Amino acid sequence: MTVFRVGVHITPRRGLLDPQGKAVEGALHSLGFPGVSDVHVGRYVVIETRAADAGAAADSVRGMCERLLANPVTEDFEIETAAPT
Amino acid sequence: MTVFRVGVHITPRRGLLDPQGKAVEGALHSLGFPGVSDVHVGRYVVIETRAADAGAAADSVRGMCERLLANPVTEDFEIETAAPT
Amino acid sequence: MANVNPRPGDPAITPVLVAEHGLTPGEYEKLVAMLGRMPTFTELGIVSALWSEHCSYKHSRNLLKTLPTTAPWVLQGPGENAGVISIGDGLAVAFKIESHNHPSAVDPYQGAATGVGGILRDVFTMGARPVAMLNSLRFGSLESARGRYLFGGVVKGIGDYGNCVGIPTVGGEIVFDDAYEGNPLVNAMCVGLMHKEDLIRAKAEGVGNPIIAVGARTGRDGIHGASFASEDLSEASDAKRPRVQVGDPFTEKLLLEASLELIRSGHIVAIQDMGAAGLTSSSAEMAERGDVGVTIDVACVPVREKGMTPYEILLSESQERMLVVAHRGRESEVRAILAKWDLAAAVIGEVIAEPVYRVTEGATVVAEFPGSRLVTDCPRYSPESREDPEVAALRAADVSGIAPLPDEIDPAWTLLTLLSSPTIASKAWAYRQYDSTVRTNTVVGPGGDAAVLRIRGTNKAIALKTDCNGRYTYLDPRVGGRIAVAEAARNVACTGARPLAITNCLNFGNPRRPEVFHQLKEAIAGIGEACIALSTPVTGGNVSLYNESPRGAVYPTPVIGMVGLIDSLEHITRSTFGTAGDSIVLIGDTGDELGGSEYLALVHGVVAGAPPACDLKRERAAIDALLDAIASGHVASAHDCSDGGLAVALAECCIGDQSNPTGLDVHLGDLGDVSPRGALFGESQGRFVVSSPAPASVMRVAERYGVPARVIGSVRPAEDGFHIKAGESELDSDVASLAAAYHAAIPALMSSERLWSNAARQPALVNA
Amino acid sequence: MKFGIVTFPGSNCDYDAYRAVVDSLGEAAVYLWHKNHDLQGSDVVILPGGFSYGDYLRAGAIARFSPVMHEVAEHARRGGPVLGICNGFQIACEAGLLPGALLRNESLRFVSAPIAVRVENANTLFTSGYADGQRIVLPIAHGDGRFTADDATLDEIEGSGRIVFRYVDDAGEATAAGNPNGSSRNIAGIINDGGNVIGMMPHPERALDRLLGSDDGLALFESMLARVAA
Ligand SMILES: Nc1ncnc2c1ncn2[C@@H]1O[C@H](COP(=O)(O)OP(=O)(O)O)[C@@H](O)[C@H]1O
Ligand SMILES: [Mg+2]
Repeated sequence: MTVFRVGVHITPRRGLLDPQGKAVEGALHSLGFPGVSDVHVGRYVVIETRAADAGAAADSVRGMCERLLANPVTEDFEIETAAPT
Repeated sequence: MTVFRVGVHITPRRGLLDPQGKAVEGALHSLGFPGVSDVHVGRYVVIETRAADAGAAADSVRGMCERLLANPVTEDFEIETAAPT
Repeated sequence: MANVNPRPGDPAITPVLVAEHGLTPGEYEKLVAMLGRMPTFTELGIVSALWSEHCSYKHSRNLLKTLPTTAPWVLQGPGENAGVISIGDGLAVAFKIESHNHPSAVDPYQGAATGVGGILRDVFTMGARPVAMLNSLRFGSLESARGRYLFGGVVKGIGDYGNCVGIPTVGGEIVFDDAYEGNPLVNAMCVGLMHKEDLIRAKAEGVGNPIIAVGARTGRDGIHGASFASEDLSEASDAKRPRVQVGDPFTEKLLLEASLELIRSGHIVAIQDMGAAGLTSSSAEMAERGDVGVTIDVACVPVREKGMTPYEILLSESQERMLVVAHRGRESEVRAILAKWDLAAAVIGEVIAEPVYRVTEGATVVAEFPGSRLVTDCPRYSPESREDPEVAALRAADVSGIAPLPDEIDPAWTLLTLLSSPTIASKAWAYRQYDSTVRTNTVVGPGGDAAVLRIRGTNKAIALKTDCNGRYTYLDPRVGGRIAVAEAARNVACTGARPLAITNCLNFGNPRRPEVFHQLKEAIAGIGEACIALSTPVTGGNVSLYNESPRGAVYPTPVIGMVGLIDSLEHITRSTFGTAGDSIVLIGDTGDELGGSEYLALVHGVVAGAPPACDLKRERAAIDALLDAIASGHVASAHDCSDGGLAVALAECCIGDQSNPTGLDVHLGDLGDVSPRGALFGESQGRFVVSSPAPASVMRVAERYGVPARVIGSVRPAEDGFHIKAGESELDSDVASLAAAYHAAIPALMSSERLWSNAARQPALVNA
Repeated sequence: MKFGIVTFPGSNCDYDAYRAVVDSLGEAAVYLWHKNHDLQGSDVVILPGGFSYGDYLRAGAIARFSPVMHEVAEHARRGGPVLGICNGFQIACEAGLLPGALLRNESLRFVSAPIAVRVENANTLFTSGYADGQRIVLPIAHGDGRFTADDATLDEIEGSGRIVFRYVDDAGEATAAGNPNGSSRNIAGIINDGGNVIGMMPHPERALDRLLGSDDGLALFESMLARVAA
């Protein structure tokens, strides 16, 4: 068993109001970044977990996302590749 | 000019308490993921911005992080590769 | 005494290292004399924390001793985690105020949040359940991005922490002034309620009793926070960034419940928060109070990171940790209670007969001090004190000759200007972010004069307020000290409460500067005089010195937190007018006192003149008269006159309650030798605006106390407008414009288009 | 009648709910510890407000896995009444007892204030003491109160009369001005299709005494008493 570090992106489902993204976008414009056209703010969860291999680590993290980390009503998730620590 | 999508990971600085990570870790244990040894919860910001090329997009997003997105007192940030949309 | 040797890897003790630890050469000599040898690095760290200003009060102790601290209702005065007063029915109130100025300057959100956490722990470690939070905040202008960043962050930090723990934040004060531009002030006050028999003191006792660390693990955060709080803010503070601590209100809530359960269980002897200077100060102070020795093994302390040194473990200021002394043999009972709340506990030491303070790392002794001398031998200073002649000259200036601006032809312009200044304007933008109604006791929440909480199971209520006017204290520290107490008392009295006692937070500059020490000395003298006159002893407090930035010191700001008692729920009185047709009575005398006023500062940019006189006998009489009138049932509303004077007070009575605005018609009659602007905007003390359906009865009561009172007009429906005649001057406005100015000012300044950027996180280094 | 009030780690309105039941209604109440699998014979379960598990990750996300939630779900499945207030509403949504989710307020700020809501359906177990369209004032105190669901779900709960309370303005209209958190369709409270599980962001248990500003919450508790007792 190895310890893997797995990163997960959890983002607000497209189409839902994202007031945080909107606020950041507005602030970036007023700070002089006029090229910014769209901002979304989600969560980044980094998990260290023991598993037999990278695939098993990712599978286990998928289970964590489905059960706890992401709300299926409002959020999507995406698992980065698992890397041994 | 092309529109690039750039993702940014903003994470609590190591050494500082991450109560959110701790709570999630505890919850994952009691949900039956005993292999989990460490969890950190940060933010994932996705920015779409116009730039000449991927390098310029990343540079501009770096500026955004330094000027607004990440709290230099408590957070670290990391920019993913910029991808044209 | 054991043999103490340097630990492998410890830096050598050099004059530079000693200086970096904030010890003067004289203090270092004292340390060497106490030990009879050179200190180790660990010992130097311990002493640097315990002898820091923050922990030792070395520049203020001698002055604080002069404050009145006793009354029959005081159960616990200064010297414990919080003061405690009796309110009858077997119940007691514990309360204390504390500053978190420097951490909030580095990170306003975490700084304010952890400030709330610390003061909560001070109250529940007395055995009281926290029932209310207040605060007192000072920032520079909201026109600057940094001002908005600090204000927004502090308010969110206070709200997020208190809301999560579930303690209502019910009141406070917020002032914006350039004097605080480089160094904001963040003071938090907590009030708790308990049965008298649950009172517990943080006193280690009983040889052989185990010392237990409870709560969060110890990390590397906030190492040397206490000494950090004892130096000026400068560029160098920036490099000390890792000193910011992150609060965890969720763990705090668990600690609160577990601590109260532990105290009631009888399994423990003492409990104290690991606050400033962490494990070091909590263990040393508990040992000193109990006059016993202790030994602590840092190897037993649960840590968050690997490889932490004894130095780091002892000085860490990781939040949400407690130190408990349990009865020997009850460890498992203690553990069971903590486990119920998912909290960890580790026995880390023991109370010993030998009069030493000893720290070991496993079998090796890494620090050892003789007896309680570690705490008691700390240096005391009474440095030179001299008034700044520039301030004396400012005070002596005649401000009555300052020519009115052309706009002031219309006093309504002046009133609107005052109402829309952030210091006077509605603070709802801030306090709507605070849960003020949780625990269902809040009768009067933020927005009134003082907050009022009912006491369940009785017909009583308590009234709470924080107050201070730094500008007055700057111009005349003694008068400013008096007024801070008197104003807090007036606010409390307006709700129908008898003022009972105070806690105080003394926010000053560097005491080694004679003009600052003068301010401190005089302000404390003024506070003491007022506390005696008003029978409100001091039950505790906090001193925050070195509030300086390259711009200079902040205004001397002695914040008073007051608790009052309302005997009957029927007497609870609100500050806003209720009913058109009621008469308006002005209690107290109006002089031509524009010195130090908000009017001069805001409209003329002038900070000068003598602040208004504060005659403590008259203050007492006015408060007694008001309370008597309220008890006799003739008072519909009561509001005190403070910032902005009578005109602002009257406007607030009309527009403070947005769901029930009213108008008024007031004639001030013959002003004598008081100018119209003095009558409208001067800040004479000892005054109340009272509305009453039976003004003659109110005046009779006032007369009995020898307090001047007269009917100056009546409450009108809002449609009738707002009219005041002051001598030649006529102030006319519609009520909606006044309300708009008052309610919209701060939201407009804080609108999202005016967000700050990271640049605002850097302190502005003026002159640098 | 017996009310069971769940205490999660971080609950802080459990005490208010307890006092509301015992002092204002004169009924029996017990605290239900989140680690226990026992409702102690409660007729009604209250999921109270607060910050269960600090609301870390998402409000209510961790609490819904508490052992006691098995029994709460069972109780709800049997038709037993469940009242989710504020954090309790968030937990009920996370647990799937109610549709939708509660997201960060649109203002991104916590909001604590007395607020007007309109009773949209006075024909439920929890609202029969009100009149349809009645405007009442209750305190809110939350940072994550923006009710969100997809359009189909919103249409469905709206069409079946399951929107129980809506935020309204001074004129009693469900406008943006009256909406304190950006909730879809100004939704302040909804009920499940069985009519026995209600979730609401405003705090009826804080509005039982004129001394504290409003007693408009009384009718909600009295409605339950009348129906459950019958
Ligand atoms: N301005 C003051 N007036 C009266 N008592 C004070 C003042 N400042 C501090 N004290 C008292 O000195 C003691 C030590 O205070 P402090 O170091 O702030 O305690 P802690 O750090 O444990 O909160 C407390 O009992 C406190 O009430
Ligand atoms: Mg303390």
